[in-house]
Amino acid sequence: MKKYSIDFLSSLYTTMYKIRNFEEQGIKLYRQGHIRGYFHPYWGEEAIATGVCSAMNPDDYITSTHRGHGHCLAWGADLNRMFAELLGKKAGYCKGLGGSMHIADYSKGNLGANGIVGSGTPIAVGAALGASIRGEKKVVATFVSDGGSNIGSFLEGLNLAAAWKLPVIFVIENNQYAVSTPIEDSTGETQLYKRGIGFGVESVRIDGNDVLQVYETAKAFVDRCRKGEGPFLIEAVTFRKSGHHVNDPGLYLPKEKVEYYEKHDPLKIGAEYLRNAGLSDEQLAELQDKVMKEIKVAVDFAVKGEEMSKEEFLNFVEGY
Amino acid sequence: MKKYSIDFLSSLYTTMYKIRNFEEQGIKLYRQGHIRGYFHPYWGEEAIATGVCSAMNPDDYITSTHRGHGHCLAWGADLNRMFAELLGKKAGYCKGLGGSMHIADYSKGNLGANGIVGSGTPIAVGAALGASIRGEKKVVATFVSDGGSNIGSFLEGLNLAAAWKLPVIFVIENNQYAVSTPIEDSTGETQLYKRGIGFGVESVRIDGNDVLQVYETAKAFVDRCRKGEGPFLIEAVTFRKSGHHVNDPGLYLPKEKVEYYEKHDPLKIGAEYLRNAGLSDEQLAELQDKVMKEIKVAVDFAVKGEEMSKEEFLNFVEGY
Amino acid sequence: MNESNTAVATREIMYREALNEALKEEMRRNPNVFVMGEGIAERGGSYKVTVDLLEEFGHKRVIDTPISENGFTGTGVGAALTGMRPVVEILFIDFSLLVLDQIINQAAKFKFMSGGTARVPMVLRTQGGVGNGLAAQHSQSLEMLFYHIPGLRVVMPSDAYDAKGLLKSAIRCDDPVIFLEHKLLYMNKTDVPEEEYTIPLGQAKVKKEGKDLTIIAWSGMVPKALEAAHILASQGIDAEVVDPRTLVPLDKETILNSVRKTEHVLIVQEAVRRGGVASDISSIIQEQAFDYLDAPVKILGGLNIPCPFNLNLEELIIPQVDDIVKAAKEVVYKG
Amino acid sequence: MNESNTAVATREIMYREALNEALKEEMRRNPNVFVMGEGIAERGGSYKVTVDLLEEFGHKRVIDTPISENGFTGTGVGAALTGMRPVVEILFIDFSLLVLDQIINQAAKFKFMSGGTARVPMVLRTQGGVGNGLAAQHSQSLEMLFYHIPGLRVVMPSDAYDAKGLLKSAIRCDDPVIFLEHKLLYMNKTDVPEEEYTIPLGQAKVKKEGKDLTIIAWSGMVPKALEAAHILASQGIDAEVVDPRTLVPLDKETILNSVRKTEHVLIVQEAVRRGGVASDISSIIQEQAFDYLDAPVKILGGLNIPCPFNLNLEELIIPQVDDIVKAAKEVVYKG
Ligand SMILES: Cc1ncc(C[n+]2csc(CCOP(=O)(O)OP(=O)(O)O)c2C)c(N)n1
Ligand SMILES: Cc1ncc(C[n+]2csc(CCOP(=O)(O)OP(=O)(O)O)c2C)c(N)n1
Ligand SMILES: [Mg+2]
Ligand SMILES: [Mg+2]
Repeated sequence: MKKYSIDFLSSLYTTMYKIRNFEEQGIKLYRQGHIRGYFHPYWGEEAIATGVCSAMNPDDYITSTHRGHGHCLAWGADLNRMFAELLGKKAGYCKGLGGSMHIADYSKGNLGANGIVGSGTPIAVGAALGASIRGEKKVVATFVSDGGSNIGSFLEGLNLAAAWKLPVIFVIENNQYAVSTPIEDSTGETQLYKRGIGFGVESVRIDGNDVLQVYETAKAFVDRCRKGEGPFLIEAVTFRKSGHHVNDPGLYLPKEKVEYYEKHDPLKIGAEYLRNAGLSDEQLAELQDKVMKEIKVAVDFAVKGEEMSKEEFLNFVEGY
Repeated sequence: MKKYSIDFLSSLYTTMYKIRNFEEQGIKLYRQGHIRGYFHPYWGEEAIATGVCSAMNPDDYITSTHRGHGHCLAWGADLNRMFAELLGKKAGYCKGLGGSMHIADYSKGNLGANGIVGSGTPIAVGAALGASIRGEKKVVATFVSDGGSNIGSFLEGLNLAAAWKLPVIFVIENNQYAVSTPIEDSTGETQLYKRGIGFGVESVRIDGNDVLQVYETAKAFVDRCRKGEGPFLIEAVTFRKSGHHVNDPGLYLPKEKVEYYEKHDPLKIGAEYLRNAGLSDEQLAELQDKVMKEIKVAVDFAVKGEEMSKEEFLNFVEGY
Repeated sequence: MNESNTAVATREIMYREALNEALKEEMRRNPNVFVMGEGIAERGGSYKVTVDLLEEFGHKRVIDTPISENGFTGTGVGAALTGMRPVVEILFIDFSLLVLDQIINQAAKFKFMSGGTARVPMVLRTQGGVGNGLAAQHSQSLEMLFYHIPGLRVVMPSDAYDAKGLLKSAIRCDDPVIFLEHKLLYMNKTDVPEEEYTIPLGQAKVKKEGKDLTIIAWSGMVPKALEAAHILASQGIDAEVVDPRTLVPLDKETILNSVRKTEHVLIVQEAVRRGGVASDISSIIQEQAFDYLDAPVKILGGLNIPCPFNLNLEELIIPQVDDIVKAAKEVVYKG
Repeated sequence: MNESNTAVATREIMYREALNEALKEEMRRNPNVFVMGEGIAERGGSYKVTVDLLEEFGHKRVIDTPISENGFTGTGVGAALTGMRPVVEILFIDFSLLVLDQIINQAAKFKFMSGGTARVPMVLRTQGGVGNGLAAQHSQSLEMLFYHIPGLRVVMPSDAYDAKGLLKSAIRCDDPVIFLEHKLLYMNKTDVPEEEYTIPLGQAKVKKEGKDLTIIAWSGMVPKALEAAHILASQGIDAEVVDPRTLVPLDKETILNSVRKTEHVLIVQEAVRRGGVASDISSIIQEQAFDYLDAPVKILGGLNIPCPFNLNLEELIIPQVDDIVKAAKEVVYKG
């Protein structure tokens, strides 16, 4: 593995740590009644969004999933506006009209989380197609879940990108479960990267909890996409740190797996890289502290924020 | 290759010859104005339906495509009722309400042609699932086109059968074109059997114009399906003898391919098997003659047949 | 047992429990009935409608599916075509937009296209409606998309009693039935007989009698309409509340009889106002009872917009009890 | 140029040629406009609407797609979200049942769900209607499925002039537009200006003035309604024919003005009667012009059944000229 600067490794860790604690605070806010609706935490999977997004350019595109907070944050979303959206406030990314499953920032190329499993994939292919028509060398990463890899939208999108040789990176976040259904029950081939091969797409399976492995794989594919060699597929194997949804304790998750991934945690792995590169424990704590402060400010901002008034809302929807 | 009896080889040839001439007569009837709507001839692809269906039991199931006449005939459909349906007559399989794209014989396990590309596949999976719930050892063959192998219905169905280990044989009739679009333009992997492998399905690619090769492949898979080892996928490579539809001259088909398949015609290959097994030219002519007579009778039957009257029709649809 | 028989032993159970009972009874009655959907086996379904089925009927008949709505719905169609009686669950009606080819082009058409030789005795269960901040992709009311399609039956029960009796009939129906539940009704309780019963498809029910105006409502709007009728009564307006229960076939007679009696009609619909089922019912009343109408048929529907995530705004977009009261008064005072 | 300007040079061209001109002009005008669909490049499309585009605009902007309707429609949505103006063609409206998740859950919702930051300036072109023995899966009229969905515009031109002007406006619209053609109209000719023109979305057109009754019809029913009006005139009934042209937004004013004048309304719809757009228009007229109505609003719609293959039966299931004449007389004589 290449040697990376402490700065770079710190930035990766910071992003992961931010996602982890965003989710923890979000769950607290949920339990306090500040957040309603669906809330699918990304914790345990932080290395994937972080590794992939840090390999891309700011004017590239991503599409995300129903478990989308991590992708947004890794893409650089503002904590204040993220929390505000989750709380349905006007200062949120979607003015409180979208919520957790629809956070997006179109102005920055984040084409959004999606409440329909798999439906982000064709949208990503379209972003790539548009860029290619305009002659721009943009790359698009589309995140999809293991469960989502069984649905037609994803599969058709994969084939379309392959047929048209578009600069799309398909990132399957294989956390091995779809709610309570283990992957073995939902497909005849649990090595999901193989379905990429079936469509002629160069595909690999990697450890999705190792942020550098994700980064390096993504970086190589992003560079090759930019040269017109896409699409590519990455199956990143990972595991949820808890149930499917904030209200699901995940009791069906096998104990051995939970324990294994407790140790094989993306943050632990990320911290180890930092330590190996020479970062001291105090420096790490400092870095963590900074994130926690930002989060505290953002939670405060969101809780105090205004909601859209009925008048503003009715004004907004005029013309439908 | 195993040695087969003249009787068996004759029956394969007879089926193929029947399909070929059914289509030729059908096209004539179309040009004469007796048939309207869509008419997608199966000629050039006769060996596939013939080889697969002859490897199955009469109480098994098939689902077909928009190019469905061949599958129906290979499954044993009655010529009179086939022509009658194409002509919209009351004696047709669907009383003239379905037409070419919807011919079916539910009483015999032929679950029908389908006007929506790919949509027959999940239906086939359902027939297999039902049989498995009932504890019956039935096998289901689902025919799909190369173009159809790009659509979600087919791909989801393939994965479902694989996940549930159902006795389904997926038969991709790869005639290398979807109307005028060559297969290279519609996928990143033109070896279509590979997408079966991506879902963990044992898959092979064979010469779809060689009826014995089709038969032997299908027979082995059918037997293994019956033992619970399914599903399987067969990519049978073939070519249309003409345009997509009776009104399409198919001028876009490359001359070399047309010429190659002119020689590599399923009927020529079938006749060669018969000759090698010792059938004389007169015997072959006799066999052909018999089919032609049946077809003549059937055309006559259909042309003279009655249509459903308005009163009968309004009666039939009461309660919608 | 039939509906008019009132001297039967009952107990209060939840809508979801009633549905669960219906499934169990029909699965016991006919070995060809089976259920499939996402997380319906061990987990018992997102709304707990399928709890305990796995234990009694096993994995062969209680099937967890991959996330392949189009594929597994088509699987249901194929099973039904070949003699089974599948009950397919789609988690949210919003996801049914993925399966309309199998429902509309396939299931709804086979009987007709085959000249009557094929039948598709399948039930598609799903749930819709606004509630709990689920936002634009999990809050739609899309009954119109099925109502408009020849060959489908559409059932929308509003309480536990109807839910059980209608689901049993739906499973016994030889044609495809779209069975639409409402996410806010699952925990509502009603008296439900101990004894087995069914409710025929196509019979509306007058949920409250009245003489001044007819309020037509279904699914999640029925409890609200009843509450509004209660308030109206205290203000001297005697409203009749008619619940069609089955949208296809629609019990026009019960509706028209009520209209002929009250001469005033309010139709309350959770789905967006534009092009909803209410419009069709209005057009029927208007064509068939024009001379009885004392005032135009009024439709109170959802706003023509998607559902917002924010809970306070969510409330705004569909009819609430107060809106119904207000609309009812407008109809009565106009007439 | 606007519609009232009549002193312009015109020539007679076919509906499909008018569409082709609209595509060419808009593609020349804006490099972000592109077209995609099955067999639309070399082959020029099944109804020849896209002929010659490939030569002028090349493969980058004239894209043949695999048979993956859901996938390539979603591709259109993604391209639109990121600044392009795709015109996506679905061969038959029946196949649009495969793409409703992308249209209804995605395209129609993004602007709203994003709090107004996202736009989806995409046109979905497809064709529907009964004709030529294409049977149950290729003959549906499904405009209601789009009409009911907030966030979509729905356009259904009935002649070449409207087709061209409206398609150009659809392509320039910043929201998703469902552009529904009719398989029997492609070869019909009308006068179309030489000069460029557009027709704003949301403006109905009185296709024939009259004072005795208002016939509302769109798409394939307009030529039939006009023929019926001609026959009615010879029998002393002066019918006005109003073509909404755009169903969403609907030009209620033009419709209501006509109704207030004639006091008699017949709505003719090719789609099945149950739950069609006609019902919604009827409900609107009834709510907003009740006091003007001399007779109930009558709807003449398709039968509530799928389309049969047999040509003689096919004719039975949708309104024909004679049916319109008969229905119009019923309305007039009742009032
Ligand atoms: C098309 C569709 N089907 C079902 C759902 C409901 N649903 C939301 S998340 C989920 C499970 C997802 O599992 P997986 O795809 O593996 O993603 P993960 O939650 O593990 O990240 C389901 C069934 C949905 N949102 N969309
Ligand atoms: C879902 C769907 N999309 C498009 C069509 C229109 N269509 C009918 S056949 C056909 C081409 C089919 O090509 P292929 O799938 O390779 O089958 P082949 O005709 O070669 O047998 C198309 C596009 C359809 N019937 N269904
Ligand atoms: Mg998962
Ligand atoms: Mg083909």
